[in-house]
Amino acid sequence: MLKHLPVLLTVMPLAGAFLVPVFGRSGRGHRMALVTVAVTLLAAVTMLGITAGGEVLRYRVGDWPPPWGIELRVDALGALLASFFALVYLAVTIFAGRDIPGELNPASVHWYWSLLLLLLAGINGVVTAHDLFNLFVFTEVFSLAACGIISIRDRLDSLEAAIKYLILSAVAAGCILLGIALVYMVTGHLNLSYLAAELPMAARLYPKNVLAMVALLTTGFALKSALFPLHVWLPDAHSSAPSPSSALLSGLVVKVGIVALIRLFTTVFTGPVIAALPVPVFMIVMAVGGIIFGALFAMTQRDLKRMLAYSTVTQVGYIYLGFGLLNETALTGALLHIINHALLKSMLFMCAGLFIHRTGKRRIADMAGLARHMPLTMSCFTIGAMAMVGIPVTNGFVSKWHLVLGTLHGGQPLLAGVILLSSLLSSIYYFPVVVAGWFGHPASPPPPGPEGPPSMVWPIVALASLCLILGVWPHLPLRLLGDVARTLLGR
Amino acid sequence: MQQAFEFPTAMPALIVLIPMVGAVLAYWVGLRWESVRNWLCVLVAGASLVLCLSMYPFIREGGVVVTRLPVLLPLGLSFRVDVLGYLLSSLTAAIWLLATFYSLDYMKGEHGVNRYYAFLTLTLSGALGTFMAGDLFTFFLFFELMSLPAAVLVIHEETREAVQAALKYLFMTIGGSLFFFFSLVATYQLSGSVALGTKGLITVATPLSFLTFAGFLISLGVKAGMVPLHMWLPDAHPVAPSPASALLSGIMIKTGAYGMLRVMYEVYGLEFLQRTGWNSVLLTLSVITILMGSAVAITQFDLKRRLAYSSIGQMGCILLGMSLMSERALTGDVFHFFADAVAKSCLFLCAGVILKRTGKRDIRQFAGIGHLLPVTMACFTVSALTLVGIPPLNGFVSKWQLSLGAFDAGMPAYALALLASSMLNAAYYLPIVLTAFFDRSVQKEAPAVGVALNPIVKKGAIGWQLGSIEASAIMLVPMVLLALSCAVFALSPQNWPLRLAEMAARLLMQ
Amino acid sequence: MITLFGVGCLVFLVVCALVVARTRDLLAATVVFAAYSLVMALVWQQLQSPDVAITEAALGAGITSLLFLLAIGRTRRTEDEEG
Amino acid sequence: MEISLGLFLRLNYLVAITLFLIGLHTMLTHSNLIKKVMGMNIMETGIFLFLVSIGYARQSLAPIVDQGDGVIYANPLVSAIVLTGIVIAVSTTAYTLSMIVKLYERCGTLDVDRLERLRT
Repeated sequence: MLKHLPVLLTVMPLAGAFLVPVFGRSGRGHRMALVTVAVTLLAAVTMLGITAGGEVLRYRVGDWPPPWGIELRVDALGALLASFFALVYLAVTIFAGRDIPGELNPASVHWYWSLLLLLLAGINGVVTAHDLFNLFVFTEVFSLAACGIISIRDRLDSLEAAIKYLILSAVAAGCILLGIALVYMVTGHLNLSYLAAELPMAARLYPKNVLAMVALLTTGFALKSALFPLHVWLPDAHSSAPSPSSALLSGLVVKVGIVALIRLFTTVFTGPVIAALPVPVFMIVMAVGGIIFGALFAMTQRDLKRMLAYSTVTQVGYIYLGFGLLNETALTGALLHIINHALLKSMLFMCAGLFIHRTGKRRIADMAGLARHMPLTMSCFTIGAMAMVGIPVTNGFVSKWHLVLGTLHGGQPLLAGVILLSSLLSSIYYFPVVVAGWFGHPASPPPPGPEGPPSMVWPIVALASLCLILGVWPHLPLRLLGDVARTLLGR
Repeated sequence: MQQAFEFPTAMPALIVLIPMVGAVLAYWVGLRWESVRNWLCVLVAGASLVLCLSMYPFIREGGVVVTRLPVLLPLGLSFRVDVLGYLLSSLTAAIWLLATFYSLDYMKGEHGVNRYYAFLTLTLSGALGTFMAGDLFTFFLFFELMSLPAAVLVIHEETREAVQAALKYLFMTIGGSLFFFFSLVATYQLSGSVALGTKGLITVATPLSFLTFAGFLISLGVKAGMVPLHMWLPDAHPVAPSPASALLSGIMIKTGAYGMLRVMYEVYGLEFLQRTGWNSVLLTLSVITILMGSAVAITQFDLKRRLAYSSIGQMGCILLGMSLMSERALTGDVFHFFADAVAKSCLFLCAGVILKRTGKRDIRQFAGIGHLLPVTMACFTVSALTLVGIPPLNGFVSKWQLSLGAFDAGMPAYALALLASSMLNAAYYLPIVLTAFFDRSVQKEAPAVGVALNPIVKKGAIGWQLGSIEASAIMLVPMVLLALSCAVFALSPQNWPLRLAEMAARLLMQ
Repeated sequence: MITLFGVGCLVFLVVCALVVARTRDLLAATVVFAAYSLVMALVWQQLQSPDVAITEAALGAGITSLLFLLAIGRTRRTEDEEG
Repeated sequence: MEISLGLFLRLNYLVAITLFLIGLHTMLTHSNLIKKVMGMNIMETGIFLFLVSIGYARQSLAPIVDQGDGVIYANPLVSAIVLTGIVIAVSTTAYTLSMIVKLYERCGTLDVDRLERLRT
């Protein structure tokens, strides 16, 4: 049983995704989805326990040996990411149980759970895949599922955003597939380990092919993860989707592209392959663009969810920045920020969701005086805002510490300046919301009653507490991610 | 360099923890029993004071109280209380106790009292932690823990201008803290450690280490109200409730100067700064701060705004003292922390009484107010004279030492700046006092609008009596105690704050 | 496989693609696209991948074209939007 | 240098890249949504042609019937990849078209620029 854990991460949700539409009508679908996610979480945590010591779980699908068969691999990074992703998933799924039936027409609710599980399967697939083609297939799976959970609301703006996303996602898929074709052409392998062994030679023989391949794969995954200036699809998609979808899209889905790139750049495109290529520099430049422009655009938004979506562009920039520096501290910071931002942004989107659920309004100006009626939500939002700015004792601070230290390790104090400037900008768009929420006077108070159904409030509170816990006591993920970063960079 | 004795105890952590827990407790208790909460907050501040003072036996022997908590946060927490930290944390706890006590009456009948007390107590935790921090990281943490809750105190009135002032305060504080954050990381990068008390973490002058210095200067300058980074201060301090203003001006802005002191003498070290001359940046800025702050104060007619600008001027003196780099200047400097904290808190508390009892903020309407509020105005006068630097009050002692220090440092010109400061202080404090006591021209007019609410003053409309609307005992006791301490310590032969300041200066100059 | 027929097929593919890209009539574009897919299947057959060729003929030329036809049937026939 | 020259010589690689670019161009510049989807299909078939050509690269026979030792077969992995790719492409197309139809029912246009104008 233990042997099959890696494949369980993908197969469980996939099976769930097919079973829910069949058996999951009339409310049972939500419970089925919950159970599936919980089991996946359990599997991921078990693997985290096994791999924390540095062991790597290898799984051969159908017992075919690697060069031909499909290989899955779970290392500490994979297990950690899968655990946190599943955790966020669990919280969002609980939250969605009350939110989604009100948002969608009743006939499509069980499809929503199915798509949600399909999305999880895709995400876990990318995290565990150890060959390029599977990476591609699972990327497509999660893109289609993500598109599904955007468009399922059947409203004009959702449809439009979904089509925009789908088309750009197809461009990305084309780039990735062509890149894979080129890789295969020069090496004859798709398994990452074999590629890593073959590629240095290939890079010497066919430098132009390898250059084109690296460029194509980078562009493809960067598009999927909304690296500036390829982020144009993100604000529409994330703000028009139902709130639980937004939480997952901003929290997890954009990270998956980055995880895939980190895998590729640390296992395959290492040393001699990219020594001649300016890809890291390119990434840093784009990341800086994303950090600054994301923040500037976020400042001009009036819609709460759009503001959060633009903030995601900034945060993705942080992660790419830490990644592009390619030193241990910065990479640790980037990996940590993947987790932290996943927790934070899903929490913030759920806060926004609860606010919309309760009041039916979504403009930032309507949040004035919210704390009178929804103190817990507002507290969590405040924690989230503080973490986004990077104030100590929140988890955002810990990742920012590593990122800034990483820029200095890399001898780039200017980049540290960029990070800090964008933190200041973050405070300029987050804090007025917080201040107005606590001290403002509501134009029209929401209907009286409790803050919201407990199944919507508690997931938010749980994630917010986790943000604080990871802020005060970050040693477990830090130690693991430090090891991972060292391993990935081959030191 | 002699190694200080280290006493590992959990005392500093406990001192920080008590107000933190107290704040949360106060909030929950306050939802049901208001008076229990009020006295709980006083008790918490009192307990902090007692615990702070109880470290005296260690400090007297020249020791250092140390606590290390390595398991928390990326770098771990540590506390390290030496004589300087001891003096300032005791002072903080004492003034907090008095201000909280004062609030018992002042805040009666206000809105949002529960929030006020909780955040007041939480801020105490931050301020104490800042003064007792054993490394820059802990300093930063508590600096933030103090600065951000203080925004809630600023915004307390929830008026438009309060919200704007608070936002300005927040943005500048966060901007400043980002600079601090950069310097913190850079220090770690340059030296691999951020521990305080080592005399010279950074020893090589490189562009990065200068950037680091600039970052510290900017971030701590924002907090300390150093010109040109003072913009938030004159807006934020006046709009807060008066006891909170007293703490903001009396204690919280001192944390910026305190941080600068630690940075200059312990992160960079005396020798390093003498070699590179970077302290001249601060020297120049501090003179500008003194002159600007004091000059602008003269043009302000809102009492609390004038006091706020006066704070900027006094912070200039403190910054000047630390950048002169001589032992006597440092003695005066540390003593000026004490003198200004006591006097400025007292002034703000007096301003609170004036505002509460007469409804007046504009000093042009203060004529004859000294007869209505004799004790309050007496306290006001003593504190004002302290800041002017009239012998034999505290302010004189500190300015005297500072001036001597300027001569020691071979820069007598800076003594002139101090003299100018005193004269400007006189120019804006004495008119208030004189109007209050000796201007009888408008005494027979009907009282201002705000006063009409007060039944006692209604009677006063037909003929004002001495002390007719004097503050209650609860508000008077803190003011009188503070005013007394302006004089008592300077007059007594056992001037222990001065002794401690001397010890601290010696420690820093080592 | 560089026979004249093969080269002809390839040229045809490019021409078809250009026509699909340029024509304003969506229905015509669909028909050309179907022809394009069939020729593509032929090319793959020549490249010794009969399985792929069959799939392309069925899915690419058949189902995809059918989908386009259905979609056009339920929307509009030309790109030009007169109102 | 070698391989790019080879690429130039091999007509099918060239055609594949040309088709990819035509498709990409159609996708990005045309404002009609259905045309965008057609562009997507052209782009993907271009990539499949590329992949199939790689599989063929070694002058081989179809790997279907065992034709004895010493015969080089076209790479079966490539076929598998292309098959998967075609299925993904068709499902994406179907899905996009269904959404486009829904969108058209809502607002009566297939034009992206017009949609943009409708929204503001």
